[in-house]
Amino acid sequence: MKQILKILLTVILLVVVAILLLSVLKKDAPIVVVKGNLAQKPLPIKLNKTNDTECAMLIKTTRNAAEVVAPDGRTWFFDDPGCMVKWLESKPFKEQVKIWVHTIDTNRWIDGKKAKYGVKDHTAMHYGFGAREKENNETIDFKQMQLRIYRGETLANPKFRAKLLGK
Amino acid sequence: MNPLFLNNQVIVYLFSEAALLALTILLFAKIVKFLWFWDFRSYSNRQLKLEKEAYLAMTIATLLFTLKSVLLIFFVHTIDKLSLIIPGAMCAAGVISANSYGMDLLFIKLTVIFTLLLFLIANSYDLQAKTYPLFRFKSWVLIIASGLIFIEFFLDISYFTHIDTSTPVSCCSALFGNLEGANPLPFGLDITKLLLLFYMLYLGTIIALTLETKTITLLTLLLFGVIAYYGVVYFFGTYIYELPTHKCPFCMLQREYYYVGYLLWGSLFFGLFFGVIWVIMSQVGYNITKAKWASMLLLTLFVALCSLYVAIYYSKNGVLL
Amino acid sequence: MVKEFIVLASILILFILSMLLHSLLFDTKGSKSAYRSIVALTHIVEPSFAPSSFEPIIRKGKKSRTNSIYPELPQINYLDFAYAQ
Amino acid sequence: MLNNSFFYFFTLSLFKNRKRYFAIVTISTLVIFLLSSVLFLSDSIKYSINSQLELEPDLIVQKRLGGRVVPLDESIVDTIAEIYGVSQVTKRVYGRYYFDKEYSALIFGVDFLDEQSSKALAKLLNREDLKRFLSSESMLVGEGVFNYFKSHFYPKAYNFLTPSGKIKSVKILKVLDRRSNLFSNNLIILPQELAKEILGLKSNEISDIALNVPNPDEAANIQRKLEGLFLNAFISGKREMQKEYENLFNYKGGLFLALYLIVVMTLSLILYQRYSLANSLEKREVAILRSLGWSIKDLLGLKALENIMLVLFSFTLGLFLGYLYVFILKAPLLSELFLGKNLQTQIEFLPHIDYLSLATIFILYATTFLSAVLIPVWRVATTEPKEALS
Repeated sequence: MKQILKILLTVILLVVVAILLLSVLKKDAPIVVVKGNLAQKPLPIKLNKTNDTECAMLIKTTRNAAEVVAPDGRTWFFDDPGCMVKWLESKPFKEQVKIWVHTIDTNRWIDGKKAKYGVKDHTAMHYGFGAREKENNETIDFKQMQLRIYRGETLANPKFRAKLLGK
Repeated sequence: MNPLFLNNQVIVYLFSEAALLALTILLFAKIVKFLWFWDFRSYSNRQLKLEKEAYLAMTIATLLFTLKSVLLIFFVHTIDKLSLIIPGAMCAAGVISANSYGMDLLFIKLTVIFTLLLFLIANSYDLQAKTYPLFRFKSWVLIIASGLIFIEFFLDISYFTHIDTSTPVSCCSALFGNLEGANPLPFGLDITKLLLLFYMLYLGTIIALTLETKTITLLTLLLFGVIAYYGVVYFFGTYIYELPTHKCPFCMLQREYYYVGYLLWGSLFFGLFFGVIWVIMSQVGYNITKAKWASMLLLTLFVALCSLYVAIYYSKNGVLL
Repeated sequence: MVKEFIVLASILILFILSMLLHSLLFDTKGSKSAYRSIVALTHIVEPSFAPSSFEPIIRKGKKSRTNSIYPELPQINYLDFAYAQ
Repeated sequence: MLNNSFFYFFTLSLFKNRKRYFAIVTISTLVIFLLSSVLFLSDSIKYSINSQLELEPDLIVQKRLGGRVVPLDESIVDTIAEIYGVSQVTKRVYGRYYFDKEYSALIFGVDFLDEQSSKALAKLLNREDLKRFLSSESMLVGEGVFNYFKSHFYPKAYNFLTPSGKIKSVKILKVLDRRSNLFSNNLIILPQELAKEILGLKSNEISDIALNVPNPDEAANIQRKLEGLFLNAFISGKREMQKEYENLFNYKGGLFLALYLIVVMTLSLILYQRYSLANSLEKREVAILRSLGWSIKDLLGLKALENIMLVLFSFTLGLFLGYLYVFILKAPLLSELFLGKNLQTQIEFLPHIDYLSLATIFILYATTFLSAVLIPVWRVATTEPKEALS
C-alpha cells in the first residue's frame, strides 16, 4: 500500500512539474515593453499582441499609434497620442525620449515632436489628436497638444467636445 | 487629512492595532530577554522571574492571536464599507488594490495569524513537558511573529494614508477579469491546466501527508495554496457568483452568498496552516497527528466545497459557465 | 454563587432578546412604505430637519470649500441636512 | 478546565469582589452607552436613507450660475427626452419658503401631467381628496409644518406671500403620515402651477430635471452627453449622493469616536491603576489556590474569564441603554446634532442595528480593556504563595 502511494506521489509530482514547465516555456503574454532598441527606430507593432501602457488596451490598429523610446533602448507602445502624453508626464526621462507617431495623412512613422496634430480626429481613447505630417489651418504642434492633454481640453471633455464639434 | 480617518471602523481598527502593537513591543522585549538569559537548570532569582514572565508572554500571545483573528475579519468588512466612499470601487477588491500596500497587508495578516497559531500549539506541548524542551524554538517563533506585527502596523498606516479618495480605482471585475489580452494566471497557465494542477496538487498533498514526508508535504502545500487561490478567484468563484465575469475573492464574504467565503477561505487557510504546522513541529520532534488530520480534513472540505458549487451549477443548468 | 451568576446571565440575555424582539416587531415595513409614498412623489431623499440658517451655503453634489485646511471635509457647523438648493 | 469547582470559584470571586468591580462596570457601561447611542442613531438614519435611495433619480440636471442654482427653461426637457437610453424625465419644481427668519418649509410642486407623479399622488390621497386637490387651491403638509401653522393661528389655511406681493390663501387638505416624518416633516405639497407662483418662477421655468438611466453601463456616457447640452449644466448622480451621505455620517460619527478615544484611553489608565492596586487579600487568595494545586495557567484562565465576563456584562448593559435611548426615547438632544432643528416634532427611528457598528464598539472596548488589565492580572496570578502569606 505504502509503495503504491509512493509511486503515485512521484507520478503526481512529475506531472505537476511537467505542466508548470510547459506553461512557463510557452510565452503568450502580451508585449508591454521591448528592450534593446538602442537605434531608437520605430518598431513594427504586433497588432492584437501589444498593450497600451497607459490605458491597458490592446493595440488593434497602427492608425494613430505612438511609440516612446527611452535613451536606454526601452520602447513602449500606445494606441493614441493622448495616452502617450499622459503616460510620459510623470516619467523622469520625459525630455530625453524619442517619440514616434503614425500619421493619418501619410501613413508612416514620423518624429512625434515635429508632427502636427488635428484637434477633432477620431482616435482610440477619444482625445481627438490625430498626428499629421502636413500642416493645415486647424492643426497644432506637439507642445500645444501636450498642454491641452494636461489641461484636459480634449474631445473627451464634454464641454470642449460641444464647443469643438459645434453640437 | 484623508476623510477615511473619520470612518468609525478605520479609527477603531487603527487604534486597536496600535494597542496591540504596544503589547507586541512588550512581548518582543521579554522574548529577547528570555533568549539572552534563559537557563532552565539555574535556580537563581532571575530564572524564577523569567519563568513567571514566560506566562506573561504566553498570555499576550494568546490575546494577540484572538484579537488579530477578529481584526482580520473586521478589516475585510471595513474595507468593504469603504467602497462607498472611494470612487469606482464596488467591493473590497477595489479598495484593497487602491494602492500597492493592500495585498501585502492581507498577506502579512495571514502570516501573523499563522505564526501565532504555531506558537500556541508549540506552547501547549511545551507546557505539558516539565522541562520546557521547546522553549528556544517557541521564543524564535514569537520573535518572528512580533517582527511581522511591526511590519503589519507599518503597512496598516501606509495603506490607509495612501488611499486617494479622489482618483477612481478599479472594481473587482476589472482587477481580476481578463485585462485585454493579458493572462492573469501565474506561470502562464490556462484554466484547464490550472484545474488539473489544482486536483493533482490536492491529491499530492494528501498522499504526502499520509506518507509523512516533510519536504514534499511543505512543497505541495505551498504550491497548492497558490494554485488554490487562483483557482477560486478565476474558476470556482464564478460558480459561486453564477456569473462568468465576476472574478473576486472578497464578494463571497458578503451576505448575498451566505458568507460562504469564510468557510471557503477559512478551510483553505487553516488547512494550509495546520499542514505547515505539522511539518514544522515534526521537524522539532513532535509528530502531531491531530494537526495532520485537521489539515487533511480541512483541505478536503475546501476542495469538496469548490467542486460542489460547480456540480450544483451543472446539475441545475446542464451547462458549465 | 452559581445561582446568582446564572440569574445575572439570564437578565443580560433577556436584555439582548428584548432588543431583538423590539427591532423585529417594529413596523419597519409600514414606516418604509410611508417614506416611500413621499419619496416616490418628490424624488428627494433627504431628511427634512435642518437649521435653516446654514442652508444656502452648502449644496448637494458639491464639496464645501469653506474649510481651507481640510477642504475635503465639511465644516464643523455643517449641520444642514436640508433639501438643498 | 471548566469543571464544577473552577466554575464555582469563578462565580464566587466575581460576586465577592462586586464592590471592586462596581465602579469599573459603571464607567465602562457609560462609555459604551454614549458610543452606542451615537452609532445607533447614525446607522438608523443612514439605513432609512439608503432604503429609499433606489427611488432617487439616477441623474439630476441643474443649471448653475456662479454656484447658485437658477431656474431652467422647460423646453430643454424635450431635448433630454430624445436622448437614447433615458427614461422617466421629470420636471421638478421645488424650493424653500421662509415663514420667518428661522423657520422654513420645503415647497414641492406636483406635475399632474406626469404619469409617475400622479400615480404616487393617488397613493397618498383617496379619490375624493384627489378631486379636491385638483380642483381647489389646497396643499398637503407634513406634521412639522402643520404644527407651525396651528401655533400661528392658521388651522385651516395658510396665507402665502408671493414674491410679486400677492397673498395666496391655500387650504390644508391633509396632514401627511407621521411615520414618514423623517422625510416629510417640513414638506408642503402643492400643484405645480401654484408652487411656481409662490416660489416666483415664470410659467415656463422649472427648478431642475430628474431622469433615470435604466442601463447602468450607459450612465457615464449619458452624463457626458448631458454635460455638453448647455454651458452651465450641472449633473449630479445617485452614487455621488450616496458617497456624500456616507462621508457626512462618517464625519459626525467619527468626530464623536475621535473624542471617545481620549475617554477610552483614560478608561484604560483607570483600569490599569485599579488592577495594579490589587490588595493583599486578593494576593492571599491566589496564594491559597496555588498551594491547593492550581497551576499558573489555571489562575490566568480564571482571571481572564473574570475580565471577559466584566467586558461582556458592561457591553450588553451599555448597548441596552443605548438602544432604549435611541429607539424608545427617540434620542432627545442627540437627534438634533444629526438632523438639525427646524419645525420640531417627534421623529421615529427605524430600529436597524448594523452588526459592523456593534463589532466596532466591541473591538474598541474589548481591546482596550483586555490590554490594560493584562499586566496587572498576570502579576497577581503569578504571586508566589510564600511572599503573599508571609
